Amino acid sequence: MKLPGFMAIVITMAFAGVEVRAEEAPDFNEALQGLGSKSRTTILKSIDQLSELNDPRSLSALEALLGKRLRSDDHDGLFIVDESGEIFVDALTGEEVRVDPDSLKTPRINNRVRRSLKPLIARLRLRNPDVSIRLAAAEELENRPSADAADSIRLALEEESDQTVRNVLEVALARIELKSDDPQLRLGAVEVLGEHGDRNQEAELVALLDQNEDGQFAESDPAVREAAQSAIQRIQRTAFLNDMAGHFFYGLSLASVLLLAALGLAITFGLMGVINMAHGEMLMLGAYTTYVVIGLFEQHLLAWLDWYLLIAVPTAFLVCAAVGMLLERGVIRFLYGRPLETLLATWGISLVLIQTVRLTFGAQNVEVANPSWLSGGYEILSGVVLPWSRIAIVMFSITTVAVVWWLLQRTRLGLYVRAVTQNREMAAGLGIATSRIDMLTFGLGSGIAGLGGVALSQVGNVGPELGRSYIVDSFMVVVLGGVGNIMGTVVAALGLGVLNKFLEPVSGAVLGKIFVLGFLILFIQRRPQGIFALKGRAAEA
Amino acid sequence: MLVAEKLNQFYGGSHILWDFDLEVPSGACVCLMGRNGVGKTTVLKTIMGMLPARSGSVTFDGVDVLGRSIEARARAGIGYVPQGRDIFGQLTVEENLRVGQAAKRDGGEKIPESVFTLFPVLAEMLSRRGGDLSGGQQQQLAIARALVSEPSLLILDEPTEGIQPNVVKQIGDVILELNRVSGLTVLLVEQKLTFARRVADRFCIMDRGRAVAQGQMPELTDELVRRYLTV
Amino acid sequence: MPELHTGRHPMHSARAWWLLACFVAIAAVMVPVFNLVPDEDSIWKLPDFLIPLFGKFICYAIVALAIDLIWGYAGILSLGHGVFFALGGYAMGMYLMRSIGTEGVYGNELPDFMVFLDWKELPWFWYGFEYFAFAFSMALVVPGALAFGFGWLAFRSRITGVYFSIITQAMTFAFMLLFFRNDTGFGGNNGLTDFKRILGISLQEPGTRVGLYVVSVIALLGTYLACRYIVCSKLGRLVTAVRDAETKLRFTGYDPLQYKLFVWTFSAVLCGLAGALYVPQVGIINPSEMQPANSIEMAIWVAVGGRGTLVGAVAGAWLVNATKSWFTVAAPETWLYVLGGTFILVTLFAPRGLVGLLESVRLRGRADSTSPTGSEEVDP
Amino acid sequence: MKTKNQLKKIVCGAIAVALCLGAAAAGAEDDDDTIKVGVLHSLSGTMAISETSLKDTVLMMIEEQNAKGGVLGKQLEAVVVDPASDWPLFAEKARELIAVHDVDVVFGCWTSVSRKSVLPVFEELNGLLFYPVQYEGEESSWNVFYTGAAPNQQAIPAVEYLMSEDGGGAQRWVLLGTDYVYPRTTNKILRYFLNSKGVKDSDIMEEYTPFGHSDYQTIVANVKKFAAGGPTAVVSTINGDSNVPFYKELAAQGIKAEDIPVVAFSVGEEELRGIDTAPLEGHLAAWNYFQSIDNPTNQAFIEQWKQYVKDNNLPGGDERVTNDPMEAHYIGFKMWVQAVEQAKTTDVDAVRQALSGQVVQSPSGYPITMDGKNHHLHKPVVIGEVNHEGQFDIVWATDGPIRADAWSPHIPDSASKVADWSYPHLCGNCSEPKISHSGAKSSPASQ
Amino acid sequence: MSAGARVLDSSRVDTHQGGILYVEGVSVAFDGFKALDDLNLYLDEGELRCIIGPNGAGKTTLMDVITGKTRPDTGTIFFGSNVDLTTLEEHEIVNAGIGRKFQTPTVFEQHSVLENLEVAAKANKRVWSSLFGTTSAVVRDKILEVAETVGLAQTLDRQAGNLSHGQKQWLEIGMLLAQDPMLLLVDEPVAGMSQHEVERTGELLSGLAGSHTVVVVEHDMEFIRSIARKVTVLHQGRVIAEGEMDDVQQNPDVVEVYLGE
Repeated sequence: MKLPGFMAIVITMAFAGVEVRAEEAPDFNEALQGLGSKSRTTILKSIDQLSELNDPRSLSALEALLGKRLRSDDHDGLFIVDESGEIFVDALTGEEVRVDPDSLKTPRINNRVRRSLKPLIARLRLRNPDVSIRLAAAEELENRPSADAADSIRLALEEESDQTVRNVLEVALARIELKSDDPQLRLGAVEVLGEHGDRNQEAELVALLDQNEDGQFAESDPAVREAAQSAIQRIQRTAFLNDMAGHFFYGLSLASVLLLAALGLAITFGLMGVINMAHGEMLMLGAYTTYVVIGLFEQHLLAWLDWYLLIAVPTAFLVCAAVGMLLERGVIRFLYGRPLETLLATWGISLVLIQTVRLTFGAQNVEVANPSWLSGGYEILSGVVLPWSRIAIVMFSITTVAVVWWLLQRTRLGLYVRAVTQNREMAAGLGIATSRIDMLTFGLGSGIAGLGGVALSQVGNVGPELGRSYIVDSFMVVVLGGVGNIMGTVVAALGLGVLNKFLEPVSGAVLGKIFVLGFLILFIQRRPQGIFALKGRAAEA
Repeated sequence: MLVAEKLNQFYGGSHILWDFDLEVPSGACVCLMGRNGVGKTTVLKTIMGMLPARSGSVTFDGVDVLGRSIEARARAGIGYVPQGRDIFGQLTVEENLRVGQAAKRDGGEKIPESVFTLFPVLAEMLSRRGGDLSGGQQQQLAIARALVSEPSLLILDEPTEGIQPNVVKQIGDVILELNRVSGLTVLLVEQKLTFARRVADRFCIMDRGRAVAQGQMPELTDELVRRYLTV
Repeated sequence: MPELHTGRHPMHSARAWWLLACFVAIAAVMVPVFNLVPDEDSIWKLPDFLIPLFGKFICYAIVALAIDLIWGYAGILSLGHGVFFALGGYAMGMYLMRSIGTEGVYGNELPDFMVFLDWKELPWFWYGFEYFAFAFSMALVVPGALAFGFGWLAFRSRITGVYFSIITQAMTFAFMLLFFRNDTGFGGNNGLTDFKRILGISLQEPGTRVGLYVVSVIALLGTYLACRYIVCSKLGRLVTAVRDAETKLRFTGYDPLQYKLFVWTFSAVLCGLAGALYVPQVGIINPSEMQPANSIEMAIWVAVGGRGTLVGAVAGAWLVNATKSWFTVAAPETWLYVLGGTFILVTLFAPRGLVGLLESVRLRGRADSTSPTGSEEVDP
Repeated sequence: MKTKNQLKKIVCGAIAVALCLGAAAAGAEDDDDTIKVGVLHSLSGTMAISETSLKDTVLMMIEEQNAKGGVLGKQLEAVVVDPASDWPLFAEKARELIAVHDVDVVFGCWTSVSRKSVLPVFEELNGLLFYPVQYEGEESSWNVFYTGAAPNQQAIPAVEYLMSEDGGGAQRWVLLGTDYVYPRTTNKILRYFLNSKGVKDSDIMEEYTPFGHSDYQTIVANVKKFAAGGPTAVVSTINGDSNVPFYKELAAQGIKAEDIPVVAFSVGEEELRGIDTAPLEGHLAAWNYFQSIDNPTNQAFIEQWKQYVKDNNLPGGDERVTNDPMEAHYIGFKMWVQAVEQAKTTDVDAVRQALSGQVVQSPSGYPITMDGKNHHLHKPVVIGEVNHEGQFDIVWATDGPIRADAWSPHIPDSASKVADWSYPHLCGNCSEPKISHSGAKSSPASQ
Repeated sequence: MSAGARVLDSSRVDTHQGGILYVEGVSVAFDGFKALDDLNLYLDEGELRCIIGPNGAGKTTLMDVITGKTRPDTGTIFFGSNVDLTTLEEHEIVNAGIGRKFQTPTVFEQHSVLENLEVAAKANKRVWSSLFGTTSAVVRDKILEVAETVGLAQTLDRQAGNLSHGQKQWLEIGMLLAQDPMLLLVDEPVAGMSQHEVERTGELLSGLAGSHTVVVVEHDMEFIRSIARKVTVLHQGRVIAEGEMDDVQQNPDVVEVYLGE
């Protein structure tokens, strides 16, 4: 395959590199102007020059370039536009100017530009008064060590007071010094890496121990090699612990997804004995409700868009509860005591619901973006990132379980629900309108499934078939936990989630899942009543 | 207060009640007697609506309740204590009592103090699970549960079955108190003759699904006892 | 249902045999004749495309009989019969795959997908599948053995009802995941396809298709007779007894485990047979046959037709699939409403399926004309 | 008694069903004043998510053509069926379209397995299928025109780009895919290709997930670990639904494009709709078409699509976007119309010959040619970077369309294969083009 | 399946000692409640024994432990002097020669009367013989004879679910007879029967005694009185009295448990 265009780029870039080195002390204004160029080669050259100059004045222009807020005109003018897109500032003078936005061009950048741009911005930000910005900058430099930055880092270290930032900077510096010619510096670097380093640096240390064909080590100094050896061990030890913690958290997060998917079923199937094959569709409806709520926010409450979940959660509950109650009144109540036929009818319901959603919202997935406060994650341990969305789901599932528990244990409705499930006839004999309670219980279960749907919309697709992928898992969790037992459902979800995540690295995702299913089948054979069987009650629905 | 007339009840293919008549006058304490399997519990369940009657009528306070749901009958003012108590084992004592208030129109905000006066033991055990109580305590709870809705008729099915003698006595006292002092109408199924003689003022003896003898308690002769109640 | 319990075995009735013969004549003789003999443009010509379609329905009918046997008669609802069906299909597919020989895309002895995966030799579990007899027996043995093992574990633990249904669903799901893996060695998502010939005869020929169709009809007939024999035999009565009063049967001196296991395994074997006949006719077998949804749909055929009647099962399979075939073209956007609605309505208003519905209509008609009281139907 | 009646009923029922279907067949053959176009895309089941838009595209093209007066003076009539993401049903419906509804051409299929399932039917009945999705190659059929990309029109240029300095100079490779034939084959080709470029097997991590997999936490964490060993790029052939959870996880675990760029072959504007793309800025996709490509043809295409969505009140409204397979159908449909008009008939054999060398000005900005030999299109390769708006900024493109390799030269088993369906050679899978009697109704010998 | 090898037939039961059932020291507790409390019961071959007692006395539990439905916590149960019933499965116990009629009549409702009897009849009760075997003439005669005995000879073709309650009771007794067990356990045979049916049942059970051992649990005292020879009274899981009906009637303990003094 021939790629003439690509080759041309490579060649020009090579020449550009030569040019840069040939020049002495580049002019700041000229360098800055280069950022607005149409050619990425020129942009890269400018970044190199600015890097050499290390002038804090260039920061705002560089940030604007990264954020696509830099504009240039045909006469070497360079402007920075603010977030609103209305106020233009001259990049060289810093003065506000009036320009015709249509006459301006946005310089295009790509990953290569970003790779040079980001460390430079980070270097310039090392003295930022905001600790979090300094930390981000330090991390950027740590990830992308370059000798250019060494002096800036040393300088920053002298002034830095925040310990976390210091640690990161030290590692960043160590990574640079690891390449130094001075064995003493290298030894220090290895020790720093052993102290604070993580897997990202392990490979570099391992590389020190490489031998070439002549038996020569990449690292000539035996003292450094020895230090590297022990540093690697330390890193590996912490990495192993990190992995375990990671598996556990991932298991926890999978468990909370399973739990949210299954909790509604634990009520409709677990408490009421309705084999609700349309349960998945309740999840789906919950997710679609979220989508509709976002749409309404976009139309009417754009400023509050980030808080759509606050409305989506109760709305999804109400919508799904209403649909659930409608189904109970319309179909399911005629089928009590005929569990297997309920299965077939609810399957029919699920087909109808899926098709209705498909015809209303289209067959494609719809967009449910996480609110901005749920994007990104928190790195608890090196390499173990807890995404905010997952943390939120864990919290949400805990809250949901708590609410369900409260509803069942602390409200009159919950009391009646429990009474009816335990002894229907006696409950009626005490004046409880059992069929109304049936309706409300089914509504409650469906509403909780709707809550599950809101949560699932934050981690996965929202499409008409969303529910199908959770239905088997949901039944498994409820059956494993023991029918009629909310606590059992929680424990089962937790067990399956964690087991799955510990198996996955060993056997791969698919085999892991198959093992879990096989384990489940065998477990149910041993304990047909599930983990927590209610004593004295027939589990048979 | 409660009149059952010409009740016929079938279970499966079998005829359980045959033109059964029973009258419970207001303020009375009627004891339904007979050996095992003669249909006593069936009578109570038919009155409560838990078993369908093929024919006949049940009027309560002058209203025919036969076509009405179980809960409607409970709300009309019939308190029911079934055989075997049927305590909600997973619920606490307090919760059991609160379920009992379901029959009250407002759902009952507070459990009336009077039940704790009748059964002081329950006040101490409010947070214990119903299933953990002893048989006697469960029986007391079941009666208390039926009473919290302040019914006008209390139906008790073998309240002394499987219960130690001192609790039997207490239960007897409570029934007497409710009936004689508070004026509550009581319909009772009981096999223990002494107990029945003590608390009830009327009796009705059943045999093979029919009412074979009824009257004031003193009319219960040894002959009747030997013929219908003992071995 | 009722026809089985009258004590007079329909198998002994000459008219039943005669009607069965009529059915066979139509299905196995007239359909092929009308397909093969008339000219292309004759109005008597049965279009070619209907033959494999009918063949597919026939295979589904066998599945429906198998499910009916275990659900309608033994009262055990399986949501995993898709697996047995697919395993039978895979065994046959493996034979068809092997008989492509070197005519595959890569001209290799190995099936194409193995060449894709860079496999150098045939995995052990593919040995022997170049022989039709072996493959065909595996199509019956493998589902049977799986069912036997699974059933033994489950029935021994006295898992019944809903629980059983749900663990069969888990089994289906696990198998689907397993077969979706390319590394498992059955072609992954694509499954086995691109078949060329069976027993040396080209699969593309219309004659072959008619032949396969006739074989399927004969298999359906055989299955029907076998099921009929079973439900009419003492074993059949015992199996229904398991459904109605398992404990009582135990106290009559029988071990219900043996009976359940027998019917369950036999039912799986029938599904394997259906799968083996299905694959050469549709030309592909892949893991989506093991989707839990497919197994549920299979149970629904039986429910729609009327469980507990063999004829109902066959009718249900035909009806649901013909409806599906018809509406996916006539109303591609809304056919799911028709299907879903049917399931809901049938369970609500015809719990004994269409056969039950027809029967009660007829009974009512008869009751109206003879005695006003009529006899009360006992719910099964 | 009862049995007999039931038997009678079932027999009657069977006949009734047969008659119905037969009647349908007869009814469908009646009107001959239209040209029938089959649309074989799943409208329900798991694939509906992707395929529904393609059905709408074909209907849109037909509507446009009919407004222009149809083809050969006849109106086009779409026959839409729903194979319901059920692969055997694809074959059945394909047969029905050709045999019963007498369609002259079929636009359809998305997954490889559906294509494999219908292939024998098209070959047997001599039908014509336009297949619009990028696929694994390693196939060639007399009856199929592949309007999507072959691996050399998508995967290999993308990898070359990532190896370049501009692309990040990747030395380690993560090949991540859904476990089915397209990713497997693509990755196999890539592995051979990478090996030929000196990449060691230890620097390649290959991982597959099942369809609909939604939990990418562990995998993304492993990718991060793997990337610690040097500049790494991820080649994703993750399919459909799984992309949203995958990208959400990438964003959540903070994998940035300038550190570990991910290039995807199945992610288009449509798939990105479910995601907040800000954290994904800079990740790549390689296609033959992006909605953001700026040229008059594309603007007209997008405009036409928006209008069609609006006029027909399709769900999704203004959120509906165009994508690569839709563009492929656009090209395929136009080519078919041109070929029919040139051949002055809809006869499959004539149209097939006329299709060779047809040129259509495509929304990708290039005139696209149907290869005279291998039934694939010459297509340009465009690499786009995800931007804030969920669209792609073009960062790299080939100079012009490149020819598709139906058989990959990188796979030893296929390197010597020839796909040549040009008249009078008839061979899609042999080492030497063989001369055979052609044009006849007989199906081609598929040696 | 694995237990198949242990299936016994009644010819192996050793009754030379005269005793047919030895229940010794059997206790069963459910959730702390003692249903049987160190119970001892001995039956002689050919005896007709009535067991009475108030509700909850443990009568049904006693039946359950004998037939294997419930396993005793402690104690031994021997059938004859050589068959340890606590080690056998329910169906093995039946095949060893113990038949049981349940409290509520359970027949196979979907089957005809004839089929019910056929299913119960003594035969090889394994799968294959059920599938391929035919009912032998001997068995068929036996079934017809039983049907005659229980008065269902005219209704052989009727579906059991459509029988009257009394007829179902009879059918169940018939099924018991068709099994031809050595020991019959009959739980509440006359519940729901008309007076006439009660009398016939009494005659039937009395007639069986001698050739079979019969245990009857019943509340209907009149019925007990009409058939009883020896009566055992259970109370709270123990035997409190045993003997002739008249003696038991006079026993103050018995009167007390019945009247609850």
